[in-house]
Amino acid sequence: MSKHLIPAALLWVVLTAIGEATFFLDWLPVVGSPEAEEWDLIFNVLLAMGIPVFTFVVAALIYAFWKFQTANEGGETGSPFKGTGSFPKVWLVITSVLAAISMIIGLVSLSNLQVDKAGYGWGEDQAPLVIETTAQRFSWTFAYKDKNVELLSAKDTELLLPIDTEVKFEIQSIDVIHSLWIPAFRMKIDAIPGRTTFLTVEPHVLGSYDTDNNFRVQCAELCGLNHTLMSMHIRVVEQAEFDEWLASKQTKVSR
Amino acid sequence: MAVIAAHGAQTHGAGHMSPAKRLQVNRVGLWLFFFSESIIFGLLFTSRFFLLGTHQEHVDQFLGLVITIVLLASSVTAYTAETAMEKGNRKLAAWSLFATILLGVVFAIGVGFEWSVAEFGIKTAVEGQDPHNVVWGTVFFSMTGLHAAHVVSGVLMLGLALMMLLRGHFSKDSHWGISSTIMYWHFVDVVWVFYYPALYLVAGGGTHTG
Amino acid sequence: MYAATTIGGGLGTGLLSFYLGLGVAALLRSLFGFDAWDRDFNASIGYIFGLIGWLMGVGMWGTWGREWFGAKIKDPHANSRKELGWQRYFMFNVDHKVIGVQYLVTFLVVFILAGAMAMVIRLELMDSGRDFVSNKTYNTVLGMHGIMMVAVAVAAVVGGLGNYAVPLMIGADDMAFPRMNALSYWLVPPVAVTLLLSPFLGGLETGWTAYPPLSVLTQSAQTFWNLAIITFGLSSILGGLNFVVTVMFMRAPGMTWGRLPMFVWSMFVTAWLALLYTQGFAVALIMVTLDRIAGMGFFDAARGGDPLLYQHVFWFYSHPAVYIMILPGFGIALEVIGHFSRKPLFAYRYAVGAFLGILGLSGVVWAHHMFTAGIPNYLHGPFLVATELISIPTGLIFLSALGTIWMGKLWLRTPMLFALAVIFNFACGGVTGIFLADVPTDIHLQDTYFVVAHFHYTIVGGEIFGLFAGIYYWFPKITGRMYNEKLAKLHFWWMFIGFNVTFFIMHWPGIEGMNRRIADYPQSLETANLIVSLSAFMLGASFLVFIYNFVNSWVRGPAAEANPWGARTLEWQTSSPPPVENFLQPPVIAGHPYDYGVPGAAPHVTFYPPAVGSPAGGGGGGQ
Amino acid sequence: MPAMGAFQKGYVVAIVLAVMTILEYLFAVHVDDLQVRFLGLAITALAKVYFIAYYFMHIYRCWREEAH
Repeated sequence: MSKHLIPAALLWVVLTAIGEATFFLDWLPVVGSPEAEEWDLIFNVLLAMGIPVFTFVVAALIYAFWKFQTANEGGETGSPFKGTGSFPKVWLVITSVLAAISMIIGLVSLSNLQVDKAGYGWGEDQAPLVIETTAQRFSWTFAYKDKNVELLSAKDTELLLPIDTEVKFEIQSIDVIHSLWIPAFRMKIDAIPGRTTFLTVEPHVLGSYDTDNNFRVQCAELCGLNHTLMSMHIRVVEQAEFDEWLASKQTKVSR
Repeated sequence: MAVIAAHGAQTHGAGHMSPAKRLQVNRVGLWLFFFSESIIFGLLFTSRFFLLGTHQEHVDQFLGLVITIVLLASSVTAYTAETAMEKGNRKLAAWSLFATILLGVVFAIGVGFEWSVAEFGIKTAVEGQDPHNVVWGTVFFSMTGLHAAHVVSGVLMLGLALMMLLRGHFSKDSHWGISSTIMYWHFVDVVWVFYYPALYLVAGGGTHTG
Repeated sequence: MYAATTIGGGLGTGLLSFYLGLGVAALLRSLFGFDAWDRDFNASIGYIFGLIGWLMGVGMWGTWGREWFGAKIKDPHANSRKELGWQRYFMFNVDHKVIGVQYLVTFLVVFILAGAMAMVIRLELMDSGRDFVSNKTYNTVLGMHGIMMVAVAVAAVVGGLGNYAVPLMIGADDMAFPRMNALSYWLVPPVAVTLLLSPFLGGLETGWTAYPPLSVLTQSAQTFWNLAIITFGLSSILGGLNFVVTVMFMRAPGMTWGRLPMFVWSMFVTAWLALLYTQGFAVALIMVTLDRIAGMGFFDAARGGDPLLYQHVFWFYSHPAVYIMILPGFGIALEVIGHFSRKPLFAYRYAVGAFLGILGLSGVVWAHHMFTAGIPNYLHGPFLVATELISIPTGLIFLSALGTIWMGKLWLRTPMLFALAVIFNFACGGVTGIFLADVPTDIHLQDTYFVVAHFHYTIVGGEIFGLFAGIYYWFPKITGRMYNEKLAKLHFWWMFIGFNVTFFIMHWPGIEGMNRRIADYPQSLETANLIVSLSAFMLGASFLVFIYNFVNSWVRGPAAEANPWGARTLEWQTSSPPPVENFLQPPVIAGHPYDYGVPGAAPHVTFYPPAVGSPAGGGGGGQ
Repeated sequence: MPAMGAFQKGYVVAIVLAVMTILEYLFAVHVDDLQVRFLGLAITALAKVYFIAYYFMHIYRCWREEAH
């Protein structure tokens, strides 16, 4: 048996090493907020756990494919063991432990997200900046609460957010189900008629759609004909620039 | 649908199966069909509580009780018909089937009357009433409607069974056609056992709670 | 000639009844004081009439309906006994082998059509800006690709290979309810026609999930689509019921539960899933239809309804549906791996337990499709846990497969290659599932191409590869001819590489911010999409090899032996193709189906009385 | 109820069901506590279903191979 086990195990180790080496590639999208950092962390942990599982199966398949194939058209028979011993029980324990670990990782991080829960969705009850978001086919309306500024995705080109400030989106829909997704912040929540959903993000790097395409609001739930076009660019700016921009918008509105 | 399961199969495989086994296979098939149907009814039933909790608009609870008793009475006549068939009493079976059909029709008319006097609509809320009005109407009409559709199809199937019986089909030892339609009829009654309290009684004496 | 009569009769009565239904609906509407014509309402009633007319026209009236009115029926087996050649596949026929072939070929055609639609989608997505098709066409193509592939995944293996192989493998002469079996097949053509007509009836706007309120508000062919899918659900439920009863009651003497072949086990569990959950889709679509044609308010938030109700009811079916799709794939993979490794199936009992465990868990995981849908916070945790639990029984399937090939004598014919590919692909699909089951990672990945890649890995990589394993495995049995091994291997490697390149790379745009169901995307994703598109075209082209091999081998392949694989299971112990009554002598089961090389193992099957000099057609008697 | 004839057995069950239905109605109309009412209705419904499934629909025959 060990004649086969050792080379197969070696194959597994090599494949795993190759798989885990992808962590040096830094291929995840731009990290725009602490929420995104958290996401990247969990994603990488789960990936680090998943790669050995995948390579285990692949190594066993490749090794068997390579060593156990026979040209004798089905005449020979293999070792007649049936797997009724303790091996399946060990396997059951190992897979249960792995499943439990991924559950715990998920639950811990989930509780981080939900610590300050506000009805549906995620985010703190109060945030310094609240944006009342209304979705409709096929545009977004963003109203800065108490600031008297309203942006329309059909008319305005960019949604400005101040850096290092918690921004809470209060999302409503007036016709069908949409979904507000900001890839740079790894956050998404559906907009459902008859409900208000929430999500809170805290941008912590400057950026805009021009520097990275992931700074955008995107509708992520099929909402009909022009679902594709239902997006808007985001620009994260310094607080001062944000205030200045807000003031200029306010004067325009009041005029 | 019960007709489909009811008549099952007479295959070249029938040669491999004793009539008793064939009957058992048919019966289990019919029960699985009921099982499958009860999930349709169950999902609507659950939707009613998902949307409204235990809220209930005003319905005529006494009328509900009356039609429930009518349906129960039809179950008794159906039971009589099957038992009579098992004892080989075709005449009693025919009369009982007839009574069952009659009571089924009365039940359907009762539901129709209930619909015509309902104090809620599905299009727009009635002026000055609870805003739950429309969704209550939706739930009430679809639940009773789905059930009534089963009652009507049951009546049609009982009618076919009665017609066949009068033409001299079925015997003491072979009357799966009648047994299966009557089982279907009882199943429709079972559904009503849940639907009646969910629609008429959950909120108590006609009060608006929830 | 016979075939033309059947199909023509069905179409004729179907169309007449359709128009009759339109008239009846118009009459009823004007009686109750509405406008006589409302497209969706009248067409719905017409559809129901037309469906019944079609069924009666193709032969249900003669072999079934007359019985309800006490008249003598035509012998439903008349068609199986006549020497009809290819025409018997176009006729009402209760023989499970004919129905299996009807299902298989129908859904292979649907598969090819839906695959062609995928090519249109990839053509549109090759370039970020340019429009190859309009947004309306794109959504229609997308929705049709989705629902047709779901139909293929639900019915091709269950209806096709399941119908063909299960009665043979348990030693039955047919399914428990042969006429109902034929009914569930003949419900399919109207569904296929209605789906294919939908671009001409206003297109599809909602994808295959049909979420309200969009599906209530849309002006597209939604009502027809709903009716078609409800019909398909009915077919699926009746099929499932039939399989459950067949496996419970039609097993040959000695075929205990512990001796059932893995494929039969998988079909049994799948049938339970279809029987238990398919109603969810039907109920959800009935609610949408009522909202559309009767103005009800299930999903209208302004009138007190709740759009999330739909998602709960819908996913109550549609999550178990993925197990309806994948379990037959596992079943075929384990079956083929068992026979082609030439050693006993490893941990048979654990694999059966895995199937049953998945059956048990499948009903409590649906809300993981709704993690970002604004469901109450307290639902996230339990559904996360339940979803992760599924990975434990799934792990046992891997245990069984890997344990079986270990130290075996692998005979690498095409079915075996496909079966091993199922294990490979599903390992990838399973690992990516972890990211979607954990709520925090799912928030970003939900509704992106990561999900698309994941479910193509599980369903195409798991089930469709399994389907092809099954097609090549049973091809000699079904057709009595051998396929061309070289072309089959070419098909395998071409499809395997094309598939893995396409969908492995597809994870990347998903993580990088490309969501599903869009026709255009930011420029930064162009490279990834170009690669995916090109390899998708390669994947699509591989099926041309398959079609050529399939058709050519069926028409003029070399005659196949009764048991070309030297397999122990029952279906190989009768001639290829089997006689109408399946076994000339009643089989008796004495041993385990996978006991290859086990010293002193009893043969799986013996025939009693011994197969000498018994007259043909002597299938009756016994038991 | 072994000593009883088949017809009588059915009628006794039917009377039990009728009494339960009327009691259920009176109970629901006169009990004010929602939880108690809900529980009572649920128990009655399950009991009624048991009676119908066992005595009227003969569910036990599923496990028997017999001709009626």
